[in-house]
Amino acid sequence: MPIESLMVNTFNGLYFAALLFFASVGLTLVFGILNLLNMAHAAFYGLGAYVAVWTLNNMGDITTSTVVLLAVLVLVIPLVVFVLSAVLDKTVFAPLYEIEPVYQLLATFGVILMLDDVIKFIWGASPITVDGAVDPSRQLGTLDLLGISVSAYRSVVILIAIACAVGLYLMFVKTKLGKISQAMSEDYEMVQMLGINVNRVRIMIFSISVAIAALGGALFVPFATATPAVTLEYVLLSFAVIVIGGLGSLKGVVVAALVIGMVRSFGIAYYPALELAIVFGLMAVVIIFKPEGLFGDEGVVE
Amino acid sequence: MSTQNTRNTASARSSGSAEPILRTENVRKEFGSLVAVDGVSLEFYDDEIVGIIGPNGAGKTTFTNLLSGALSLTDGTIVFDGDDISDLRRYKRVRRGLVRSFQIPQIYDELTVFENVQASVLSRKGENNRLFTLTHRDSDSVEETERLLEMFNLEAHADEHTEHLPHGVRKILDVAMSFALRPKLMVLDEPTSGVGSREKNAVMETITDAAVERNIGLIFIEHDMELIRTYSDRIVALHEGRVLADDDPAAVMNSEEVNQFILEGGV
Amino acid sequence: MSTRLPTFGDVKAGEIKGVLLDKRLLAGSALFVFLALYPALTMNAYHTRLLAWIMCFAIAALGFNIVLGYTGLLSFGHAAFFGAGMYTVVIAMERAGITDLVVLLVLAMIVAGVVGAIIGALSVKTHEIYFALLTLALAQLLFVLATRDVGGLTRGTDGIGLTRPDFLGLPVSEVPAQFYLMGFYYHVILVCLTATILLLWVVLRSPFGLTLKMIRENETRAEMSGVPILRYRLYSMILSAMIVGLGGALYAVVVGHITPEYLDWTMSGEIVFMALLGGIGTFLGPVVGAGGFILLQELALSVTTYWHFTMGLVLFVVVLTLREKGIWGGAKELLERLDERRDNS
Amino acid sequence: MNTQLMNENNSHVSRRNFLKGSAAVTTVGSLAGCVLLEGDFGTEEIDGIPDEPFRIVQLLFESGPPAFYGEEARNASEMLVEQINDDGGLIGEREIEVVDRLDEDAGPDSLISDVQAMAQEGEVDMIMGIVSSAHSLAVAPAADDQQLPFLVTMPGTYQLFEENPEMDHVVRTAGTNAAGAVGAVRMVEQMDDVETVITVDPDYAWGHDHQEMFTAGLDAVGADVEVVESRYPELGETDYSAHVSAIADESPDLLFSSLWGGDISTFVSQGVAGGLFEAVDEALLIGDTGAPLLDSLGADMPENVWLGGRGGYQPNYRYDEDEAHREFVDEYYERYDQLPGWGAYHEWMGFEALQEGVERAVQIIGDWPTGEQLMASMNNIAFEAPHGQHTMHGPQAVAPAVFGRPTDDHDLPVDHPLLGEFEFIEAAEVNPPEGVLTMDWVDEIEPMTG
Repeated sequence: MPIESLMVNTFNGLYFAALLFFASVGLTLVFGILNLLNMAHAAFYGLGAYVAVWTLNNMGDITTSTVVLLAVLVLVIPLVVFVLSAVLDKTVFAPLYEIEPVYQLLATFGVILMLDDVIKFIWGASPITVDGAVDPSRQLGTLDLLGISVSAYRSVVILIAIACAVGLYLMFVKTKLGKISQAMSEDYEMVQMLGINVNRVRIMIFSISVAIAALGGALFVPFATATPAVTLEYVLLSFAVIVIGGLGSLKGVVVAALVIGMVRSFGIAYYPALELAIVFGLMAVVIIFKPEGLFGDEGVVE
Repeated sequence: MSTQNTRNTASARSSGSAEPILRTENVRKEFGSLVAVDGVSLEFYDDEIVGIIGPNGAGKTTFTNLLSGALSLTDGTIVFDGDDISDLRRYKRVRRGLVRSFQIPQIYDELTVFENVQASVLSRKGENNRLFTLTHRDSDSVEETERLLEMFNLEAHADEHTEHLPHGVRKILDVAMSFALRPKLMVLDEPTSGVGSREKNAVMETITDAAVERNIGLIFIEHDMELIRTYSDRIVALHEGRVLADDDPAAVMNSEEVNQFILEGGV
Repeated sequence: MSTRLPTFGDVKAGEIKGVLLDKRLLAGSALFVFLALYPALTMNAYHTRLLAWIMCFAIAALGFNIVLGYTGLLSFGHAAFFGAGMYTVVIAMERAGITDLVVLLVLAMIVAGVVGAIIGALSVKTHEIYFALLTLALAQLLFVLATRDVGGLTRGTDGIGLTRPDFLGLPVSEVPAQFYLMGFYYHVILVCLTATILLLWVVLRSPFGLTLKMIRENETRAEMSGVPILRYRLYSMILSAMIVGLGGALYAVVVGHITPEYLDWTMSGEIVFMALLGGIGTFLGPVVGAGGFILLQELALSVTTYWHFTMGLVLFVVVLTLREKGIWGGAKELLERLDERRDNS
Repeated sequence: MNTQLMNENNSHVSRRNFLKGSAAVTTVGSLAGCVLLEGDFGTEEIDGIPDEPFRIVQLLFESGPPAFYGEEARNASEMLVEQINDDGGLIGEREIEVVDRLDEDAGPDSLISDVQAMAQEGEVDMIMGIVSSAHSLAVAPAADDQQLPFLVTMPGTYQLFEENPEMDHVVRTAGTNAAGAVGAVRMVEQMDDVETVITVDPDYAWGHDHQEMFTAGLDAVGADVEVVESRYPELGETDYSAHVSAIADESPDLLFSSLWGGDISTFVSQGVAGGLFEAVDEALLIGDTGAPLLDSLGADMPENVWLGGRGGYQPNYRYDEDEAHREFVDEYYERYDQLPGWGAYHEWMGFEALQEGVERAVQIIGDWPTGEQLMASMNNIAFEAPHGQHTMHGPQAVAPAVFGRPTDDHDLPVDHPLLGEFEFIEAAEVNPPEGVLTMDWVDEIEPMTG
């Protein structure tokens, strides 16, 4: 197998792993810390994608500078979704925290259907893409990396994913919010009894998680098309990632995203027919033989 | 309160079967570095009531979990009714007659009291797989259930859902469901915990009378020394996973180590 | 900790049961006669077909509720059994040339039962969320096999059309489509649904049914009463799979064209939605839920293009407010409360 | 017209023919049609025209990825109905009204149930449209069972009539996907030094059918082209980078693909970024691609590609020579500020067939046709299309294959490239003769004459 195609496939695997990380990390944090299994988490990934296309396409006349476009994708859109999710947490998701995981799964299945149609209502049913002029992935072009030419934009996306993972890790280890969240993931009731304002922590964790999903959707779009099918595809993939990685484990999500990213990238390159089956097969094997996943039994960041 | 020591008239070794129904040979259980049960060898007979005492962490509950199969042995063997059941699965031990009851009553919340007991009756008869007979028309399991309800004076609550039952009644129901399995030996983990002190004796009376009437051996863990002295034919004292004393109540109560480690230190 | 789903203590000991039974038996048989005569009375093919569609999914939802309502396990993979039932009928007709309906239905139940045994054996050890996700993953494997047209059996995403089967040698398939449905096939489905209801009514009140409830309510206690809980969970999955497979097989002829969508996880979601909407804590809830879901969807479709939103909202509200009672359980409770108020007022 | 009746049925059982058992694909549809029409020859003035409008219900995707075509079809149908009604309606006498639109995303169960309702209520004269092949295979037989006329305008699955030969209430004005795939074979015949090809098709029936026909056709015509690899990305795939780098690695002489809609625009844009179109000499993109793809890719559209498929449905194809086409394109652009794509063209052909069919039926019967007569009258007719004559073999249209290269020199008021240097391959070269099963014919096609 020539070294270049090995390198290229690894790079594609990394890129896909980065997208999977964005789509799934919030899901596992919200479940691990807040005991809420939000099937609709990936719908915010889809939402982020649509918001990004709309924003970029409407910025055509203001500016087309790559830095500004990237800043919009990385900062503005996640911030907007952060505020939106704080509101949603108080209203739509609030009653879900007390009910059993089985019912959380079913209620949030309803939320996916609702969000799907909200997106359709605002942006119509057919796929939309970022116009060429304001597409950072075209502006950045390609760069040479260890002898292969790869898309510069996608390398930036991978770097942002790494930064985001490290940032989350530091947040959990260093900040007060992080420590409380870790305690909550171990013993939710005990933290409540200690008189800590659990609601505030809950909204923060929920909104950060959803904002990261939206960030993923935003970064995903320049290189691809925002279609209604994005949400459904990433719902299944994000569940596969958090199950394989271990529910509630940050390290688990990173490793599982890499595993599925590589499986998918090399799968497509060499055994295309199997690609979809491998992900589900992997998920089934992990649940049967190691239900708690690779790092499920450890805490959020051990 | 019934005469204090009617129980003790039965000699420690009643004339009953010579062969012990349950024998443990240096049974041992480790949780990582902690040794919860450190080589316990005991014998229990099917017509004997044995009280187990010891401070918290002495390995009482772990020992009962080993007997019931909830925990696996690190070492040693358990022989029940002549067979080695050391690695037998939980539900198979129950089928052979080694039944445990729980400190917190483990009952079926959404079913009525009648259904709770009938469930155990049917399970004992191995009739879980009968598909085409209606439980409330299955005469012999209904009759047996009614008899059990009478024995444990639970008929009044027959059709009530267990959620609304007072704690004492839930306790009795839990024990009744264990008796329904017609055990040869029953292990009770603090049978009177959570029950008001006035009713404690009533609960113990019901249990011990039913056991004696059906010739079932009892092993029960208890902190209340009064109850232990009153209802045990024999007392086993555990300390740090080892047997400190194993004798009739009078001897154990006066034994010097028991006082030092358990009566002052523990309880 | 098993999923805390209440049962339905509607069976009281002693003679009250007799009275209750009669009242409900009476209502049930009246409904049966009305449904049986409906096509003849109204000659309305659209309603007949709608009822046939609802009844097939009522059978599937009833079968599914054995696992969720009775054994307390949420499965997201029951589309595998529904789809297995459908594909067995199509492939048996096309490849093996079997054209007799009874043989096809029995075959479909057996194949669905086998698929249920396989998925069950792999998943009964897991609990709650893991059970849901594992069954989902295993069913999706079957979906991928169907879309990939492995072994040339399923002919991929365009699916396979099927002709109408005969019945015990009677060449009913020659009858024009309209009369085949209204005169014959609708009644076959009605009989199957009634048989399923009666069978399950007995089975779920038998020692076997009680054992499933024991496992749902308190696994440890059930095991400490001598019940091999993994084996009985497996039996529950197999029985459930066979009935859901029957629903699928019956539906194959109604829709006339089978595509892999019927194996997809969103199809499992629909079956769960139906059972939940009706009320998983009740016996007849899933039947009401199947009707409710299909009528609601048809209504939403005719009213707005945003019908996904309507369905999602209904699911969300039902889960939060009615939980295991569902609309059927909620309605029954309302009636009881009205009776009480009328009695003591 | 009589000669078609007499042609000899091909009774050879093919591996593709499944359920119907009847070996021969009889042209029952057309036979019945002509017999019905033979009735008493029409008198001059036409009485008995119903006064309520000719009511149509459209079946289109309004959500989900294929909504891409649904939207175009809806736009075109609104425009065309208005145009027809402006000059009086069908044969100038009876207006058309689209009374309802059903969202195909609801799935076959709901669609068939609605067909049943419409057939029973009898307030719908014809259902029209449908995008997905799988849905057409499910709904067409059901509509036929209910004797509800169904004018299928978009799906290309060749199995529609081959598996349901006795349908006499269904007509399809879209050519089968044979035209695209075999059209590509004909193109390859004209290309020189093409030794290796890689196929990339969406992983469902449409994609597999195209790949099978293309490769079988290449063998049949004896083109010494090696199919190096066949890839099947997922329908609605969002990240083709793995495919792009693998193909670029192989750098075949030719890339063949039947990807369509959002998929083809994502694939080509990611292909351009991945240097795919530098690595291949030629690319044949036959997934009904046209103006919308060129619009979304704009200046980035690679040069060495042929776009097209089953029919000359490109806005600037014979834009000057064909006046009807020019009007259609101008009116569409003026209304919707974008050029018509394949969804719009397919719908246009549907309405052309309807008008032609009604005219013919009324002429022969002298009265307004029943549903069955209307459908029968649309069998074996021909009408004007951008690519010239659009002819029907019985109930199934046969379309020519038309391909073009992206070019900027066109005089349409859009700033993105359109297609030029068109290659036209007539219908007979890319479709099976009447009564012959598609795959049987593809296996034995002759190299192109001339």
